[in-house]
This record gives sequence, C-alpha cells and structure tokens, in this order.
Amino acid sequence: MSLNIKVQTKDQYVLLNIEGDVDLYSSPDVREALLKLTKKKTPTILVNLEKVPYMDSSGVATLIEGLQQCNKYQGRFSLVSLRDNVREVFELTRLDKIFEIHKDVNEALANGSV
Amino acid sequence: MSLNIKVQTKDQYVLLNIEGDVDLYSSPDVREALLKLTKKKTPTILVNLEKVPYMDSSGVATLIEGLQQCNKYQGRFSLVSLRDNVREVFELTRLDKIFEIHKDVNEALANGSV
Amino acid sequence: MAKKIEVRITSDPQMLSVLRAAITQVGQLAGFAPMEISKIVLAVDEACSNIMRHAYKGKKNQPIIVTCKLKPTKLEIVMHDFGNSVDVEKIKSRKLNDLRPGGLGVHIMKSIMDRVIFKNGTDEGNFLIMQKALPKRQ
Amino acid sequence: MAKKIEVRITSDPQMLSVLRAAITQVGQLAGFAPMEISKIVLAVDEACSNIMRHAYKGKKNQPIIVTCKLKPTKLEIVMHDFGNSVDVEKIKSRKLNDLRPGGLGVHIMKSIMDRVIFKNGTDEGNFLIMQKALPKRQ
Ligand SMILES: Nc1ncnc2c1ncn2[C@@H]1O[C@H](COP(=O)(O)OP(=O)(O)O)[C@@H](O)[C@H]1O
Ligand SMILES: Nc1ncnc2c1ncn2[C@@H]1O[C@H](COP(=O)(O)OP(=O)(O)O)[C@@H](O)[C@H]1O
Repeated sequence: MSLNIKVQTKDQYVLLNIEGDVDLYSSPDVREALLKLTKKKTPTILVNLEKVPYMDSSGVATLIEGLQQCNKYQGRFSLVSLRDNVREVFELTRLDKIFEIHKDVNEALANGSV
Repeated sequence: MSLNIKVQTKDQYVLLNIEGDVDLYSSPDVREALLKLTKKKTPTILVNLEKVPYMDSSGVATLIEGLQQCNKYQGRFSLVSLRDNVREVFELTRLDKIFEIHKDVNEALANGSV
Repeated sequence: MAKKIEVRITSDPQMLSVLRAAITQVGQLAGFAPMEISKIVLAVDEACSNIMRHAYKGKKNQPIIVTCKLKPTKLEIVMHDFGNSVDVEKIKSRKLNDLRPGGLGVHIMKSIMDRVIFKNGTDEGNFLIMQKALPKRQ
Repeated sequence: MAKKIEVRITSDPQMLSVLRAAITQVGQLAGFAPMEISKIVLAVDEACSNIMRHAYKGKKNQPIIVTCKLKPTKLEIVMHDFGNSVDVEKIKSRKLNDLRPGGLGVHIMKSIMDRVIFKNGTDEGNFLIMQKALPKRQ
C-alpha cells in the first residue's frame, strides 16, 4: 500500500530505492527522504525507480525539487531503471532533457563523473 | 481482456490452456471449449489453470459440467497448476474433494491412469 | 469519519472486471492481506453476478451501485439494485454435497464475509450488506 | 448504447489508487493498448489530484464523481466536483522550459487526451470533460 523507501549508502554514491506508486498521497514520503539526503549535501544521489510501477506529476515535481537542491551544491542527481510508462511521464513533460536518466545503476556509474 | 483458450493435443491427453479471468462474462467461452472436447469423448482432459489469476463460481460451475460430461463416458478430467487464490475457491466450496487437482501436468501424468 | 467509495456499473458482466479492480484497491486501503483481499473480491463478484443473473435476469443496462465503507473496525460493502426482488428466505445456498453446476455463490459470500444481510424489496430496491472485520493492526 | 461506469470517491489522496485501478480496467474494456491505458490513467489521476489540491484545497472528505462513458468511437471521462471554482482561463499549464516543481498536470492531461474541456462554476459544480478516440479495430 504505502511506499517503501530504502537508502543504500555505497562508497561512491547513495542509492535511493523507491518501491510503490508515487502519487499525491505518497510523494511527500519521497520528498522527505530526498531532502534528508540533499541537506547532508550527498554528492551523488541515484534514484532507483525499478520498483515504481506508477508516477504522476506530484512525483515528478518532487524529483525536480531534489534535483534543484542537489544542483545548489553541485551534487549529482540521476534517475535509474525507469519503467516504460514512468519514462513516458518524463517525456510528456520534456523533463527527460533535464534529468540525467540511465537504464540502470551500472550505466549511471559508467557514464557519470562519480 | 477476453479469455485466451488454447487446446494442445498430445499423445496421451488433451491440455486445455486457459489464460485470463474466468467469470460470468468469460465462462461461456470455457464451457464451449470444454463441451467440444467432451462431445468427442476425449479420454483425458487436463485443464491448465496456470494463467488464470481469477475464477468465480460461474467458472467452477462450468468445470463441474465438464467433469460430469467426462464422467459419463468414463473419461479422466483433471485440473492442474491452480494459483493459490483459485485453489481457495475450490476449498471454500469443498470441490477440492470432487475434482482431481494436481500441482502441474507432470504430477497429473505421474499419478493418473493415463 | 468512514472512508467511502462508490462504484456504479451497469448489469453487464463485462463490468465485473472494473468492479474487481476497484475492490482490490479498497481491500488494500483497509489493510487486508493479499489472500483475504482476493476472497473479498470474490464475494463481491459473486453478489454482483447474482444481481445480473437473478435480479436483472440477464438484462445488461440496469444500474448496480456498490458502496464500500471503511469503518473504524470493519469494511462494509453494500450492493444496491432495482431489479426483481426475491423473497430473502429463498436466497440460500444448496447443500454442498449436491454436485451440480450452480448454487455456490451465496455459500461463498457467507463463508468469506462475517455478515451477509439481504434486504430485498424495499421502496428503494434491493440491498445486500456484507461486512468483514478489519485485520488487527500489528 | 454507451457503457457507463461511475466511481465516486472522497477527496482523499489515498483514494487515487482505487480510481486508477478502475480506470485501468475501463481502458482495457475500451480496447486501448497497455501504454495508452497507463497514459489515460495518468490523465485522470492528474485531473483528480488537481480537484483535491485546488478545488477542495486539501480537504479530504469532499465528493468527486468520475464518470466513464464508452461511446461507439470514443472514451469520455467526466470529473465532477463541488469545490472552489476557478476561472477556466486561469487553468493553464506553465511553459515547460520554466523548471519548477508543479504546473505539469494540465499539460499532461492535454497532451494525452484528444479533448480537455473545463466547465467550471455551473449550478451543479465543476465539470472537466476528457475525451479520447478509441483505437481502430483490427
Ligand atoms: N440478487 C439476487 N436476486 C434474486 N435472487 C437471488 C439473488 N441472489 C441469489 N438469488 C437466489 O438464490 C439462489 C442461490 O444463489 P447462488 O448460491 O448464487 O447460486 P446460483 O445463482 O448459481 O443458483 C439463486 O438460484 C437465486 O434463486
Ligand atoms: N480542478 C481545478 N480547480 C481549480 N483550479 C485548478 C484546477 N486544476 C488546475 N487548476 C489551476 O491550474 C493551475 C495549473 O494546474 P497544473 O498544471 O495541474 O499544475 P499545478 O497544479 O502543479 O500548479 C493550478 O496551479 C491551478 O491554479
């Protein structure tokens, strides 16, 4: 029912694993978890959306906020493992141009300045 | 949306593969497929419920009819690969005592007088 | 402060899949475990199928109103139709050892839900009230 | 002979999952492909979230009525609420290159549905009508 959020701290990055639908009801939980990381100026945040079957604009808005906070301290903020329909939300809003999006964690690590 | 029904004729048995929810809307399709087999006095009918996520009493009633037709010519009628919640419908109605139910085709073949 | 969700469909068997999807989510909101949810969905589907077959005798464009109320200690689901009203005494499940196709729906509903109450032939139509206690919170 | 399905929820964000499940099935009945269904679900979810946030300003126990009509050539979904009515002219999406959280919902709805019509402040409340042509039958 409610969202399951797990933070995994690795050597070179922090992985934020979200499990469940991100909508008007659940996005405040994502916001809280994200802002906790940006407050600590976490240098690299990878948001794992593998287990997110659904996201609406309130979820997207929350991620924009995370990205902006991260940009303030020149951190890296990347989305990984989006399902097709979640990716579509980013495409519909043309935010796929603004977010760094990778097909999985490995691609994010290979491509980024981690 | 609508049901997908495939009949596989093997050497020793006929496998009726049903895919989709079996309810008041779709059970007539199952009935038609089953009666086609019983009319031909198919000696061994295995009904594969592996891809049936849901069945209600109209589906169960249809299977009772198939079983009864099959009994008339001393054929064998067996249900295989039921999901837990579909199995539950048979238990709630105590029909698990009346049907031959196996966990998969192999178990049905090993245990039966095929 | 009960939460309330209402689904209004027509008496077309194609609509059952819509109802089941909604009830599945209601069961989740109520906090039931997956197997319990699928049983509650079954009970509602059986009740609705009976309205389609018996109260509306197969006519497809008649209204069925399903109201779900999430009360503090129980989930209540009320089915409301305006069809043929049968004497409540006559609505009963057959003996289970009488093997014939049919006569299973009422038995299923009663074995899944804590209470199943028919109020047929009122001025506003027929009502079927089903209640089930919410699972205990851990 | 349009098929009609109505879902009535309260303005509680928890209800969105129930609505999405029902709309998913409606999309299947209408014959849309999976990706199209998930976009239609998104459009309805956005419209409903906006009613919760803007028309009802976060109050959780206000009524929202979602009516789906399967017409011969199109799916029509009407959202009906009794909340605060905003001048239709003011309901518009922001420019997409203005990067800030928010202002995406109306843009999403309009890019998914063929028609999105706001009828706000009528005697019976606010209406939002969304239409999408059915996929061609093979
Ligand atoms: N909603 C209803 N309206 C009128 N009669 C009903 C309704 N539900 C059940 N009945 C009556 O109760 C009987 C038992 O119902 P049920 O156990 O579902 O088995 P079945 O419908 O297969 O006969 C039905 O045959 C019917 O006569
Ligand atoms: N149902 C509604 N009732 C009242 N105002 C609305 C409604 N939907 C949208 N609006 C107005 O239109 C604006 C744009 O909506 P939207 O694109 O969903 O972005 P957001 O809601 O994030 O601001 C909102 O900020 C609001 O002022």
